[in-house]
Amino acid sequence: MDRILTYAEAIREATVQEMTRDPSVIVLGLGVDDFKGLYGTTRGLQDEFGPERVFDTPLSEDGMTGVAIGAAMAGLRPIHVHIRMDFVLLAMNQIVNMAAKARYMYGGAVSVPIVVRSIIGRSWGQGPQHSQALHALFMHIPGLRVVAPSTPYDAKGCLIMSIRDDNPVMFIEHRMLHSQRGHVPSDLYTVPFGKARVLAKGSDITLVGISYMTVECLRAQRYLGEVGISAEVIDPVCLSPLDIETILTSVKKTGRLLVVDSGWTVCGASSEILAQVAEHTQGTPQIRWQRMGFAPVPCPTTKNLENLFYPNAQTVASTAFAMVHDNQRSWTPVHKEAPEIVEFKGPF
Amino acid sequence: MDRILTYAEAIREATVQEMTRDPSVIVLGLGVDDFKGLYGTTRGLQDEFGPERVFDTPLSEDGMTGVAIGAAMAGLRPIHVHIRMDFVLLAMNQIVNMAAKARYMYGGAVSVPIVVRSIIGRSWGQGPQHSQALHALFMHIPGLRVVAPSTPYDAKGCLIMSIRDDNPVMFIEHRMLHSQRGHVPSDLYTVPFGKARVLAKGSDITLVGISYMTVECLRAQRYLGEVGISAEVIDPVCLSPLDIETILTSVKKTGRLLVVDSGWTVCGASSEILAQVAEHTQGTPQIRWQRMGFAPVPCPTTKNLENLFYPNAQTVASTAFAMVHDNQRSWTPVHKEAPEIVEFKGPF
Amino acid sequence: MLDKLYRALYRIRRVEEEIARIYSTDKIKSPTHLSIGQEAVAVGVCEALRSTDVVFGTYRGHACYLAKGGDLRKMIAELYGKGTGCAKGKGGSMHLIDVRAGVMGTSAVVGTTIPHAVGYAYAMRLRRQDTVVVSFFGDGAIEEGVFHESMNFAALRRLPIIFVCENNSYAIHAHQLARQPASNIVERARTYLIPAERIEDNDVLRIYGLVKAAADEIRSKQSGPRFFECMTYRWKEHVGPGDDFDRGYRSISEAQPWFANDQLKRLESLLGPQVRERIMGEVEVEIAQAFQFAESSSFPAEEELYTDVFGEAAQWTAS
Amino acid sequence: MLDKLYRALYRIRRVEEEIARIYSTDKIKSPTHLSIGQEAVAVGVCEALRSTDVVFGTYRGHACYLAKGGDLRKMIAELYGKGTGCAKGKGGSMHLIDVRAGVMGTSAVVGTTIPHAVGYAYAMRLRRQDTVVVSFFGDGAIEEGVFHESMNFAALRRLPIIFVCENNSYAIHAHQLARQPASNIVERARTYLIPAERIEDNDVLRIYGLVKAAADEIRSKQSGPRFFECMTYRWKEHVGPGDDFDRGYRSISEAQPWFANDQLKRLESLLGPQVRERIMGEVEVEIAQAFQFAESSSFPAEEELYTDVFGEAAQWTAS
Ligand SMILES: Cc1ncc(C[n+]2csc(CCOP(=O)(O)OP(=O)(O)O)c2C)c(N)n1
Ligand SMILES: Cc1ncc(C[n+]2csc(CCOP(=O)(O)OP(=O)(O)O)c2C)c(N)n1
Ligand SMILES: [Mg+2]
Ligand SMILES: [Mg+2]
Repeated sequence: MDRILTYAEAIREATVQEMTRDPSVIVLGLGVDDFKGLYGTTRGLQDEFGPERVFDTPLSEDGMTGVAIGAAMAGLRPIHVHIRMDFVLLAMNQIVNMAAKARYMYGGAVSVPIVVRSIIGRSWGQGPQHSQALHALFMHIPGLRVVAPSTPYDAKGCLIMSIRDDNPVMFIEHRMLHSQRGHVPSDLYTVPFGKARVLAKGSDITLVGISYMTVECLRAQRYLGEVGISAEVIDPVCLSPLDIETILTSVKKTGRLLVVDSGWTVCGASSEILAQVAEHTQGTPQIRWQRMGFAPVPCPTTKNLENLFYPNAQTVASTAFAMVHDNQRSWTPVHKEAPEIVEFKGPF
Repeated sequence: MDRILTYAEAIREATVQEMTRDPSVIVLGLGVDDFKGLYGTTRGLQDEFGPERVFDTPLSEDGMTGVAIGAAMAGLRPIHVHIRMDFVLLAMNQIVNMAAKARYMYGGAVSVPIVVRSIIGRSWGQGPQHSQALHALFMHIPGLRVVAPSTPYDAKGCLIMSIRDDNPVMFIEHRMLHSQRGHVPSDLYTVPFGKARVLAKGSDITLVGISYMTVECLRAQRYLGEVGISAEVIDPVCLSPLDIETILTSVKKTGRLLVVDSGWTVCGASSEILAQVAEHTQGTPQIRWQRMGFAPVPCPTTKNLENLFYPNAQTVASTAFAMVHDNQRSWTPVHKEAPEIVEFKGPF
Repeated sequence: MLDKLYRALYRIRRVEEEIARIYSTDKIKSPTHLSIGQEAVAVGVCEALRSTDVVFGTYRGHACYLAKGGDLRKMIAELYGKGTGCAKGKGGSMHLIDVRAGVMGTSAVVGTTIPHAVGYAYAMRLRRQDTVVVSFFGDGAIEEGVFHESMNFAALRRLPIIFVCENNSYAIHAHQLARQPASNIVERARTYLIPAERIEDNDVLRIYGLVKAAADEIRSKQSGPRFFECMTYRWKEHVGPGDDFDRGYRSISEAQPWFANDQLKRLESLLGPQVRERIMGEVEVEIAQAFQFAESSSFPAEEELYTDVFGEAAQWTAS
Repeated sequence: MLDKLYRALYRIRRVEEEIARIYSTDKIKSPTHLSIGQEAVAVGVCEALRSTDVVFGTYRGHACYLAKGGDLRKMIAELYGKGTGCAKGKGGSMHLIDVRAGVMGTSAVVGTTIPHAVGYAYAMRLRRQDTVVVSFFGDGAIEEGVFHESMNFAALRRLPIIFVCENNSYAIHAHQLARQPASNIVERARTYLIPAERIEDNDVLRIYGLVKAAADEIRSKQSGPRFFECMTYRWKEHVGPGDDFDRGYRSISEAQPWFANDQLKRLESLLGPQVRERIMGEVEVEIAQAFQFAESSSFPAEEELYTDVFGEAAQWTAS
C-alpha cells in the first residue's frame, strides 16, 4: 500500500520495521533519544525498543564509531547517526582504517555491517562547520558503500538495504530533503545498491543531481521545459558502487552532461562521474560535459553569500541552457527561493 | 652550488635552513627526535635547535594537530610530521574543520601556517593501514594546499615554500622517494605552488605521474622509447592548486593522457585531472585519456598481491602502449622490480 | 572591582536578552546559543586576565567574547551577517573572534578549540611571553578524546594555560550522568597532576579570585596548567532564544536555585543605586548603538565569497 | 595450572625466537613486532579466560593471539604471506585474527581496537551472554583520545570488559615520562570509577589470579569494567628481530632486572624436569610443523586481490 510520507518519516519507518524484524539492529548517536528526534527520524524509537537498543552516546564520535564496529563484529547491526556530517571527520580513522578494511585485512573472517547515517547540507546559516557534504571522501575509499537517496521511497528502501548489507554503509541525508514528501509503500522493500534512477525523461541534456541537488535539477528541468529544452534528470541514488551505465545511456542520447553535486567539485562525485563518462565516450566529439557544486571556498554563514555558495534550480537551468546553446546564448529563470529553504529555521 | 642529495637529505636541509632563518619554525611529530629520524629527514634537528623547537609528541594526532594550529595562530610556523599518512585520518577534524576554514570563518582575522608532512606508500609489506596515500581527500577541501614533490630539488623548494606560505599545507612524501638522488642547490629557494614540471619531452602520449609514480612513469617512458613511442612525462608537483595548463598543453600536443596516481582512482587526483582535461578539450575527438592507480581494494600485505595492487613502470608502459595503438596491439616490457623497492626493508 | 564585574555581567545579560528578542524577526539567520545564566564564569575568568591574555571559546561564546573585551558592535553585526562583523559575516554567532582583544576564536565543533589554546600557550612559552591562555569548554566537550590529549600535552610541557570547564550539567538535552559515570571532571585533570578546583555555585567573585591567583602564579612561577570546573546553569534552551523547561528533559525546580543565585542580582544588591543606574544607562546606550550599527551596515559584497580562503606571506614570495 | 602457564610462555617465546631467526631470510616481508619479555601479560590474562571469551590486540599481537588459542600454523603462514594464513596473507603479522579462538583482531593503528572491544562487550551484554571481553593495548595507546572515550562508555554502561594495559614504558623509542606527566595510568581508569590495579613485576601467576577473579566477578555479578596496568618490558627492538640497547634511548641496566625476573625461567624452575622436557618437546614439534606448513603453503592466487572487499548478506538479497 502506498502512502505519502516525508523523507524523515520514511527513514523512521524503515528503522522501526527493521528493528522489529531483526533484534540485532540497534540505533545509537548523539541525540537519537531526545524529543527533537533528529528531524523526527528517530522520534519515539527508544520508547518502542528500549534504551539498550536505542541510545544516546557521549560526545565521542571516534570512540563510538569504534564501539559500533566492535558491536557489528559481534553480530549486531548498528545504525550510528550523526546530526551533521562535519562531525564524522572525527571518526575517519575508525571508518577508513577499520570499518572499510576489516574484512579484507582479516582475510574475510569478519563482517562490519554498520550504517553511518549522517546529515549534510544547507539551512538557516549553518556555516562552514555545520553544512559540509563529504561523500566524496568516502567514495574514494574501497570497502565502503555510499548512498545518498533523494526521495522518501528510496530513503526507506536504501536504509533497509543498508541495514541488511554486510558492509559498512555511509548513508547520507540532506537536511532539506527531510521534509520532502512522496509515495512510500508500507511493506518492507530494499532498493539495491548501484542502480541509478531516471527521474525525468528528456532528450537535450542529462542532469545528474546528487542528493538534494536532484530536487533542484527537477525544478531546473521544469524551467528548461518552459524555454523548450528537454532535460533528462538522473539520480545516482548510490554513489559507491556507482551505476555509470544508466548515466552513459542517457548522455549518449542527449549528448550533454551536467553533474550537479551537493558538495565540492574537486576530486568530488562530479569529477568522478565526469571522468567515467569521458573515459567511456572518448572519440565522440559532440558530447559536452560540465560540473557544478559548492563554490571552492568554506561555506559562509551570512545569507547573501550562502546563496551564492550553493547551486540552485536557477543556476542549474541557466548553466544547462548555455550548454544546450553551445554557450552562444544565455538565460536565467526568475529566481525563486526553494520553499524548503525559506521555511526551515530549525530545530537544529 | 648544485650538489647531489637524496630526497630525504633535501627535506632535512630545507628544514634546517628555514629553522635557521626563521625562529618561528618548529618541528613536532611522533619520532622526530629519535635516532631513526624519520628516514633521516629530521635527524639531528633536536640537537641543533633544541627540544623546544624540535620535539616528539605523545600519541595524540588529533590533539597535536590542534596544538600546531593554535601555535600557528600565535605566530609560529609548525611542521607536523607523520611517519604514515594513515595516521592523519585521526586529525581530519582539525585539518578540515579548523585549519582549512579558520581564516575564512574568522573573516581573515587569523592565519594557520602549518605544514603537515606525511609519508605515503609502499615498501616491505606495509599492508592496508600503513601505506595509504590520501592526498585526494585533502584536494577536495578548499583552504588547503596539497603538494607532492617527486624530486630532491622540488622536495627542498616546495618545503621551503610550504613553510613560508601563510596557509595549511599538506606536504606528501612517498617512502620510495626518500632514497632518490638529484641535484639540489645549497642556497634557499622556493618552488612555487601550482606549477607543473615537464620531466621528459615526448610527442605520442602524456604521462602524468603523481608523487612516486613520476619515477615509474619516467621508467615507462624509457621502455616506451625502446619500442618507438615518445612519451611526455609531467609531474604536477602541486596538487592543489593544480596546474592544468601545462598538462593541457601537453595533451593537446600528444593527443593522449594517462594519469598514474600513487593512490586510488575514484574521486582521486587522477579523476580530477582527467575531468579537467575532458572539460577543457571537449569536442576534440582524437584525444584519449585513461587513469591508473591503486587497485580498488585495501592494500594487501603479502608481496605477490601487493605487486598487483600498485601500478609500476611495466604496467604503465603497457597501458600507454595500448593507448597509442588504439587498443589494437599489446606489449609489456620485461618486469624488473624497482631497485628502491627491492632494497628497502626498513627501518620503519 | 564590583562595579566592573557588575557592568560585565549586566552587559552580557542585556545583549543576549536583546538577541533573544530580535531573534524572532529573523534578522539573525543562524543557530545561536545563549549563555544567559552562565555569564558569571566568563566574567569571573576574563576580568581576572590581562588584556594581552588570550581566550579560546565555544559556539556558546557571546559571554566569553564580551567579557574578554571583544567589540560589541562587530559582534552584533556578525550575528546579522553583515560585512562589518568581526568575521565579515562569514562566521556568525558560532565563530566570533577579536584578535585585538585576545579572543582567538570560537568554534561550532565541540572540543576543537581546546588544543588550539594549548598550542597558543606553547608558543607563548617558547617566546618567553608572559601571556596566559584560557580554554573554555563545556561538560560535554570533556567526552571528546581531544580534551585528554590536550590536557596531557599541556601538563607534560607545563604550559601557561587555564582550562575552564563551564559545567552546566547538560550537553544539548543529555544530563552529565547520562553521559559520564560520575560528575568528577576535576578528577580527570588531577590525574595529569594539574591542580584542579571545582566551584559549585557560579560565584563570580570566587571565580574571579581563584583565576586571578592562578594566572598570577602561572606568570610569576612559570608553573604549569590549572583547571577549574565551574558549575553553572543554562537558563535558555540549548540553541535558540526560548525557554524549554516544558520539554521534559529537565525540570524548572532544578533551575530554581540557580535563578535564585543569579550573580547579576547579587552584585546589583551590593552596589549603590547610583552606580547601578549609571552602568545600566551606559550599557543600554552601547547596546542600542551596536544594534543600530548592525542594522545600518551592509551585507558583504558578492566578491567576498571568494576572499579569505588563502592568505599570502607577501614578504617571501619574492625569494 | 603451572604447566599450562609454562607451556604457553614457552611456546610464545620459542615461536618468536624462531620468527626472529627466520626474519633475516626475508621470508617474512613485513614489519614484525615481537613480544619477547612481555609474554607473561598475555599468558596470565588469556589463561584466566574461557575459550568463548574474546580478546582484541595490537600489532604487537603474537603473544595475545597464541595465548588465547589462535592457530599457530595459520599465524606463521600469515607472516609468510601465504594463502593459508589466518588472514589469507592479506594482513600479515600486524593483523592476526582467529575468530574461532576468540581472537577478534589486531590492528596496526595504535588504539583502534580498544573501542571495538567495548562494542563487542556491549553486544554481549545486550544478548545476555556471559562472554568477557579483553582489550590489550600499550602505554602509548592511552595517549590517544579514543582510549578515554572507550573507558567512559564502558564505565557508563557497565560493560563486561577487562582493559589490560601492557606498560613496557616505551612507545617506540620514547619513554612514558617523555610523553605523560606521570606514570599513573591506573589513575586514569579510576576517575571513571573503574576498579583498577597496577601489577609491577610481570608476575604471571599474579596476573592470572587477578584477572581470573575479575572475570568471575564480571560474570557472576554483571559488574562493570576492570582495569589492569601490567608493567612489563620489551626485550627486543620496537619493530624487527634485533636488540637495540646500543641505540641510546634505553640502557641495558634498565633491562637487567626484567631479564632476571624472566617468568619463563621462573616457572621452569617450579616444574619438574620431566614435565618441562615433555612440554618443550611437544612445543618444538608443533613449531617445526607450523613453519613447515607455512613454507609449503602457496601464496594467494592473483584473484584474491579482489576478494574479501565486500561481503554479501545472502539471506536478504531476495527480499
Ligand atoms: C564534535 C561535535 N559533536 C557533536 C556536536 C553537536 N553538539 C553541539 S553542542 C553539543 C553539546 C555540547 O555540550 P557542552 O560541551 O556541555 O556545552 P554546552 O552546550 O552545555 O555549553 C553537541 C553534542 C558538535 N557540535 N560537535
Ligand atoms: C595512531 C598511530 N600513531 C602512531 C603510530 C606509530 N606507532 C606504532 S607503534 C607506536 C608506539 C606504541 O606504543 P605502545 O602503545 O606503548 O605499544 P608498544 O609498542 O610498546 O607495545 C607508534 C607511535 C601508529 N601505529 N598509530
Ligand atoms: Mg554543558
Ligand atoms: Mg609501550
